Amino acid sequence: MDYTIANIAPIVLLPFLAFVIGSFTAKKFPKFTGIMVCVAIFGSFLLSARIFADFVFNQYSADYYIHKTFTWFDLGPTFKLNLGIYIDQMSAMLLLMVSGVGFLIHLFATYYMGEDKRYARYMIYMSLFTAGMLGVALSDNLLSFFMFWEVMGFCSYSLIGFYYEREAPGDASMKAFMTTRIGDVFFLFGLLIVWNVTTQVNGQGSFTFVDLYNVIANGGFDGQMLLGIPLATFAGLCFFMGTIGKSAQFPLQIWLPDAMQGPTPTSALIHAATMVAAGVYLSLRVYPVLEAGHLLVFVSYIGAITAFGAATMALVQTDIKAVLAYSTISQLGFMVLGVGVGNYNAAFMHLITHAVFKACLFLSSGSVIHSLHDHHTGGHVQEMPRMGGLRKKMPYTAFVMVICSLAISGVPFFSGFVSKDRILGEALIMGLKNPVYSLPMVLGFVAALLTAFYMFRMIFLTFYGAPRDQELFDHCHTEKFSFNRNLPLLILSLFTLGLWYSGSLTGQGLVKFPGVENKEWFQTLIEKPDAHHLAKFKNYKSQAWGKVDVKPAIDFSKSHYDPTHGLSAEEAHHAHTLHLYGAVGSIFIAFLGIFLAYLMYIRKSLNPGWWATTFSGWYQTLKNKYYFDHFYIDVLIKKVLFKFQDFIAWVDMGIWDRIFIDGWANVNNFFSYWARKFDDVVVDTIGVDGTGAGVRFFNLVLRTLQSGKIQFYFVVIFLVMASYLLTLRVA
Amino acid sequence: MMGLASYLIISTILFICGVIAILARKNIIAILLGLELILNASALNFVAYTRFLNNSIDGHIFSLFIIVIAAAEAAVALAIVLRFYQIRETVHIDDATQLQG
Amino acid sequence: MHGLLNYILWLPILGSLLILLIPKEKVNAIRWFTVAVTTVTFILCCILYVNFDQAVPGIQPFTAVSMPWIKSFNIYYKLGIDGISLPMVWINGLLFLICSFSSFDIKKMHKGYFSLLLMLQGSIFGVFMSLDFFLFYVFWEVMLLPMFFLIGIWGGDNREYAAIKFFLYTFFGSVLMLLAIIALYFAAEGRLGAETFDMVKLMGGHFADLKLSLFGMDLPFDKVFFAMLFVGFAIKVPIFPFHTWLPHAHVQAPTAVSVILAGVLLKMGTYGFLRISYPIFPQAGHYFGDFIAWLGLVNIIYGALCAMAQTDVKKLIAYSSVSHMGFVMLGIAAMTTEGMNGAVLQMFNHGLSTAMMFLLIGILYERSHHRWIVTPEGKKGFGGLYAQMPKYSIIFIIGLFASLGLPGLSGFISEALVFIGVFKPYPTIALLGLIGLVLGAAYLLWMFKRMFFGEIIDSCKEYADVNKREMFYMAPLCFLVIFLGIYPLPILDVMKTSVGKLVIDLAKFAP
Amino acid sequence: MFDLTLFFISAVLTVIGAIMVITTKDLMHACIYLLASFLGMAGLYLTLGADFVAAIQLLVYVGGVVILMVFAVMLTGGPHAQKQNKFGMIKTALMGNIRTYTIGGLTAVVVLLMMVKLYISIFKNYTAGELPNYLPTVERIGKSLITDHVLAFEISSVLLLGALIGAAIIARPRKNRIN
Amino acid sequence: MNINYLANLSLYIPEIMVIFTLVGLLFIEATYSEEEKGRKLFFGVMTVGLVLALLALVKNLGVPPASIFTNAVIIDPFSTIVKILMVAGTLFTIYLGQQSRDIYSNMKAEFALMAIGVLVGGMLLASANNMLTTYIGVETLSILSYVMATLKKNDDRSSEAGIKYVLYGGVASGMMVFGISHIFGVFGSIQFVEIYPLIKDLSSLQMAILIPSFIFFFVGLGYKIACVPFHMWAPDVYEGSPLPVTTFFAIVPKMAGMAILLRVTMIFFGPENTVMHVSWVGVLQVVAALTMIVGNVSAIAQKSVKRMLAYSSIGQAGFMLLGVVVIDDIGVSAVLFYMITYLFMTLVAFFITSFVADKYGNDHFERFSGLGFRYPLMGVVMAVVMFSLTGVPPFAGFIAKFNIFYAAINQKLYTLVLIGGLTSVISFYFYVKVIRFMFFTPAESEEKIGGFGYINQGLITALAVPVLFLGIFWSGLITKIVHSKLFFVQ
Repeated sequence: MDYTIANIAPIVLLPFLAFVIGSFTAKKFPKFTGIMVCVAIFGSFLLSARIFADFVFNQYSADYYIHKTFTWFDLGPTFKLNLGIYIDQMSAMLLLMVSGVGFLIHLFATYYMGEDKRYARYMIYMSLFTAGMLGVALSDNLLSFFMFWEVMGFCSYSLIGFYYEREAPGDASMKAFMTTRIGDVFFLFGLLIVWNVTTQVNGQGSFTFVDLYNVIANGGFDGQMLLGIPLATFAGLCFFMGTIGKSAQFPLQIWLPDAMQGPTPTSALIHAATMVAAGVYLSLRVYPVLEAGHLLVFVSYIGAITAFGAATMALVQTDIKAVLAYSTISQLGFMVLGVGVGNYNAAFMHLITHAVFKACLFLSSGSVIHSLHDHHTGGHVQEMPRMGGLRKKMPYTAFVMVICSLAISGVPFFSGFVSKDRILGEALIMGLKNPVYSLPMVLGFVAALLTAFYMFRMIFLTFYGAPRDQELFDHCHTEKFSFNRNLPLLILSLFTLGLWYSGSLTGQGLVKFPGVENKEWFQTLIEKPDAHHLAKFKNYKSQAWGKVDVKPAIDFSKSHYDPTHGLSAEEAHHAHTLHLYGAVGSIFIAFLGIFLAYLMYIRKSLNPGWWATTFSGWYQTLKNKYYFDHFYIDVLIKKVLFKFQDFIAWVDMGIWDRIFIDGWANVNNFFSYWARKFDDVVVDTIGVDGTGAGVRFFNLVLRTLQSGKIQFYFVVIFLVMASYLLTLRVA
Repeated sequence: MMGLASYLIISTILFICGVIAILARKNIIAILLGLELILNASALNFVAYTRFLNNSIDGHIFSLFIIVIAAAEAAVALAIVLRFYQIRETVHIDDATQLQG
Repeated sequence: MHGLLNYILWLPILGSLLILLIPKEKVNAIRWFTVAVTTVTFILCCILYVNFDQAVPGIQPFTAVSMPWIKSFNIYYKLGIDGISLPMVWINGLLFLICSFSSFDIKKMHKGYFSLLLMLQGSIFGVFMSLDFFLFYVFWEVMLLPMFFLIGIWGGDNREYAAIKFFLYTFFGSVLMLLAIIALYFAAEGRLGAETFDMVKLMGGHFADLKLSLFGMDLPFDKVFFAMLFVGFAIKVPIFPFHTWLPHAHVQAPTAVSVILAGVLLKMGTYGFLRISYPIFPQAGHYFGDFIAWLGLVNIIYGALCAMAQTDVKKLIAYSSVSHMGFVMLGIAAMTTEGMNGAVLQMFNHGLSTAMMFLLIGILYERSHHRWIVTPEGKKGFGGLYAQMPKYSIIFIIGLFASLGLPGLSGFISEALVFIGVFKPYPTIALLGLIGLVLGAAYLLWMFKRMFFGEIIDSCKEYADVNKREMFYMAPLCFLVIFLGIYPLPILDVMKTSVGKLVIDLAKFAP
Repeated sequence: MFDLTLFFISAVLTVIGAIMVITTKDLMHACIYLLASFLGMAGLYLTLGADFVAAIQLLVYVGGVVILMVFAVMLTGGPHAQKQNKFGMIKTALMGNIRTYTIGGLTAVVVLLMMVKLYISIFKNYTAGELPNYLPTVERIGKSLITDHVLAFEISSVLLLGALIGAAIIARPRKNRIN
Repeated sequence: MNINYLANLSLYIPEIMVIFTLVGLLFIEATYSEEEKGRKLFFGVMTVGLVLALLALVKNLGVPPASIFTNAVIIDPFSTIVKILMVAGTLFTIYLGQQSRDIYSNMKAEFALMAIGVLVGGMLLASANNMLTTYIGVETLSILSYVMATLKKNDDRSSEAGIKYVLYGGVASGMMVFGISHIFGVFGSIQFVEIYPLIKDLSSLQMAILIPSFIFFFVGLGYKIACVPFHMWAPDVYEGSPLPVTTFFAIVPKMAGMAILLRVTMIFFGPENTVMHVSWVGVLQVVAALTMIVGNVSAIAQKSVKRMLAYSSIGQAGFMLLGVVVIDDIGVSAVLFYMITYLFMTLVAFFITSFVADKYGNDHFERFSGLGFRYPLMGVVMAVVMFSLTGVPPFAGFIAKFNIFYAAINQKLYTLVLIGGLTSVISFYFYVKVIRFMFFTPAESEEKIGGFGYINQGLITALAVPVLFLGIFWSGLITKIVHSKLFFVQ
């Protein structure tokens, strides 16, 4: 089947239309709206599945991409803006993931939000969001990428602030939007650089990935400087700032924990599975720029710091969603680390696997929260210290959550192990090869340890042990299986198995699908657009929309799995060995983390209270969230790691958040106080009214001269005349 | 001796005296006297120029008109001064400073 | 189709006179008469749009009207539109239609108000249509009169100050403009063979190497008069530091007038740059390019910073206009195809989004009779409006995000085009201009947060949601904002040929 | 010889008169000095051959103006004017004091400088030539007044008429009935 | 010596008409001094006489320029237009005087008499063609004006105005005649016609005499048009005089003075007389700039509308002077156009101010509060005039300023034009004050203003019509004026 408007556009348009129609029906027919949205997204899922099938198994699996454009607008010979679709294996995967996970989350939302009075509105926002995210996945160029990206940002804003009756969501939504906005404007600046460079090289500006790759392949960035920085570095930094903002990387991670003010399905869809991952997706898409700008080390540092820092923060959270939020940041850090260490493929793989298990975790937590009512306040309970032993009440949820926690912790046979292990393995290789990378490597491993620990801390606190709030426990209804509550969870948990991603139980090696010879799966499905690969774009031929797909002129025959990674046998062996060590290490770490959690929260042989009392000085102040992170990071990292972590904590909460984000008010007041002062006093009073005042002063002088004394008038006459005539020189 | 210069000097003295009278006196009538001096200085100039530079009778005519008009002006001015005096009961020029600014 | 511009121009003015015949008591008759006039005018504008030929780069021949006015001075009554003025004409028609609905809320002296409103419309049309410099100037000034009274009589508490400040500022600028106009007229004799006020004939950089003696200095003719025109137009835009009239005028003006002020009037300044300053003095335009670009940047950031400081919603939006007009200036100063197109598009889009914001604030003001985000006593002026007025909030969100440049809404494309255009000549300015985008989001969202989130405060509990009439006039704007965000071609297509020609003409004179 | 004598007498009379006008402390005396000065002027006119002008000078000024002056002085209370203004501040003396004379004098010096400059040019420009004989001017003046300057003559009648009426209007005593 | 008196007189019919009216009115006044019937007859005759004079003047417009009474006066379209303006101004001012309570009812006839007398002087001045007629014109204008200023006999301000006017006028005309005496000394003639050929080749010594002399001469003219620094009497006198008289002062003497200044400048100081031209134009430029600045700046903080208008008329004179400085035909026509619009604007402004002042006893700005709501038509008309005086299109005042600027820029007088423009911005400060009170301030009282009857409102509106009309359809008028060049017989 060819790729035409009729079968591509609906992927985005179905949710979008659901949004449009829904915005009219939301008031009158909320139930219908919810169902319509789900159906629409399911439609997108079906279309995506077909693309997925095409690109993984069928006719396009051997082709590298589909790129079709139409002219959006044309401002004459020098300016033409094309929009279009760009589908390669990566976008096919992403589409499938987004629409699939999105559909399941929507399904869950019909349960979770079903009784909310603004249910329908919620659903249509989600629908718009899904449209945006699918648009991102389909975009062939950075501009439409950016536009959809911002649409997602808007939806994120609206959904975080969904409970607008309270102040906190308002703050959180603004914080989220503003923080990501900072990244976004850099992203936009990156766009400008790309446009400029493509104009220089091709004579025609363009935002498309293909052109971007092309330009890089042709060395279009070489030797160009901007503000004293190499242009490629500048562009790469700008794009990576987009990633930092959207994917909540250090130092802009602060918004994501707050974003949990939104309803839980929102957290699952936007702040775990898709939107935040879109940041990583951006990094993957512009990977050649990052590479050309020599930014990978920087990227890996950011990723590692984020992964580690967020994981440490997650350790002490008592709010079940907060744990997951910090965990999300941490996992995103892993993805970015993957990008940074050059394991393109694994980073993307982790994106997908993380999306599945984190969505599932969030939904599970939603299921838990939704079941727990505080009968005093009537609100839902999110605090883990009040939970415990809930597995008896909600077995399905508990089961699913444990599965997913295993996955995220990196236990073998689960997806998290497959992807995370590959990232860590690569980090290990890089770290040993190049000392610059040693820090990210170490941080990565530690973060993995912490991940396992805090996840199981969460599991144990929630589902195991004795109920700590008996009243709450008693009021919790026993979970009954329902299709929109449990089915999505079960389906998602099914996909946390490593087998789906690695094709083998071990997650290593060649995979054989029945009936297809040497069809390989994830590891060779997506190729890193490195220098070798980019050469293929040199003969790029654009395709117009139409019935027939023009296939790219070059042979994009799929590279086979190369066990040596293009290295010499010895190096390959070395690498394999390291990978093996890495795998063993990460398995060990995962179990160590779980074991520690077990000791602490089930066996209680390690008393968490001991830790708390030992560090009671700061533990007490942690009740206040503002100082919590600060204190935590301060002490732990100071003890374990380096001094500059101090700086992180300080910058994060002391400066960044308190002043720059939460303190918008303060900064505003400061700046704008002076701005207003300047405007009122200098410009208005002195500049404008001052002119008026000058005129008025002159007026006063003149009126004083007009004294009413006629003899003075005569003196004026005589003196004026005399002064003229006495200075007169004739001939 | 009786050249143009002597007449012009006389007229200048008259003019200067007029100016001083105008500026130094505070009595409106005294100021009017100064005014008359100035006008007479001009009239003298006209006649002197007629005599020494050209024989045009226009100079005489002009002097005549100056004299006539000065008389008319003096009449009106004195009437106004009278009116002012009737209202304000003063002829001090500094009392006429109500209008100012 | 000939004479269509005549109808568009004179119909509102005729209407403004006819209104005077309606008895003062028949308020509804006055209102609906105004609506009728503006509707017909708007339909005529649409006919104009439909008949517009995109391929023609200059003045559309079918619109050209030319007849001698003052023969001895070569002054002509000469009208015509091209791709730059058409969007402005159209949005003028649209906004006045909307404003005539919005003005139903006016409380006193309906007759005078609607009469002046129509007169304002006519004179603004005149500015955008005139091709004769003298005619342009006349309309430029005439526009001040109804505006002055509209602010001064129907405005807020401090209306006199605002009205006078507005008038004085503009008048100051236009006096300089008059000087330039007359000087050009005489300069044309040497350069073009005949003295003329015809803008089209004057265009083309004929005056580059003339000299001018002023204050005893020998100055370049074109640069001096470019600067004079610059001040005249800059005041209208407004460009820092000539902007201080704007917050006053906006805050004091009644809703509809604020809408017009922000939606159309400010564009007259930038239109002046595009139609007059740059085509006539291209060399000076290049010479001052850096300066204007930096000023545009200052506008963006400065306006945004000031906006953040405001506790009065309307003032905040007013300062946001300062900031947004900075983008237009930036685009113009770039003198690239993208930048210019972006600037013109931004003129149009800002007209839509800011009009929306002002209308919305007007609607709110109808209910609250104050506009404080935080009252001077330090209390919350508004709170929890989201829950109280859901429909209103949705419209507000659309307007808000359109003006902060959310992709998918109209503002983004123009801002992006401007930045694309600016990057080439001024990468640093482009980079710094992005701060404006961040700040723009900051002040708007902060305002939104403070007004709309949280619990409904007591004083807000009475407010009714938007009624049918308000919905009726907000709907087209919402639609346009979204539609043009996705599909800007209806506007871009009509302007691109003209703008392209302008850019090419300017490029010829690049140093 | 006669005319030289006449010139000296007249010149002295004129100048002394003028100076006394500005120096005397008594307004009445000033009027008298002015009269003397005008008489001197008439003499000067005679030395210039302007017999008719001299006659008119005597008639109009001596006979009219000065009488008017005297009238005015008498009507306005002579030298005994009030010494204080309405705020009770001592006013400058009516006939001036040191301060006013300083101002007047300084200004006069400036004016004098200006006039000196003017006269230097005039004297340089003037070349003494043969003076014409004294001729009666009445006939020429009469002729000129009804030919060349007939319009000025006629319009001046309007002026005088207007001044007459005007002076009458202004000076006419206040009526009891207002409006 | 053979003067064709009849031919001369036929061109001088308007003036004669006015003089006869004056004499006739004198008789009527003397005959029926206090009777109502006499008053009607008086004003009937006055109106008829002046209208006839107007008609005669209009007829004279078409007559080819001629110098009559042995070059005593010159009748050319320029002077005729100025005379038309002056006669019309007098007519309307006398009407205002009749309506106004500022002129006591028993003085109304005298006011008319004096005004017509001044008008005679003004007409003479407008077409003066020798020094003597100039001097007599100025004096006629002045002496009768002194009387007019004092016309409000029981008012101390009025008599003070008279005192100031008479002293200032006397000194100024004394200096003028002193200047004329030296000019006569150099040229030996008082005829412009005879001076003109002589002025072309002067020795530098003569030049050194003439320049100061002409400056002295200029004092007399400058004081009549109230230009800085000879303006200082004007605000005081204008304020002290009764309002109709102020109106009259702002129109007739000013126009006459402007006309003679223009004529003298055009004849003697054309660009062909290099040295004289340069020094004279230099003086005029400074004077024009100062007049615009001082007039407009001083007007700002005034309390009284009358005084504000007085300063405004100084400022307006500055603009006219800018047209004089140009010294070419464009400048002349610009000044003429300015005078035409100035007449109507001044009349309307003073009419409305007068009626308001009559009602409340003073003319402070506050008295205009809410006028726009109580008398919308009057409010609008006043606003139109104020905007027109400021120079905002589409009103005639703008066109007038435009013409002046046009002429000045043609001569590259950029600095002056810049000053003119900026001062017109400043002038908005005080003109708008009236508008502000009329429209933005609630009314002080709702009492009827007696002066605004239907007839008066109609008249005021009719006077304002040209202000609007000439702002848009000025093509015909300007064409006519451009052709009515200043004529000069050589």
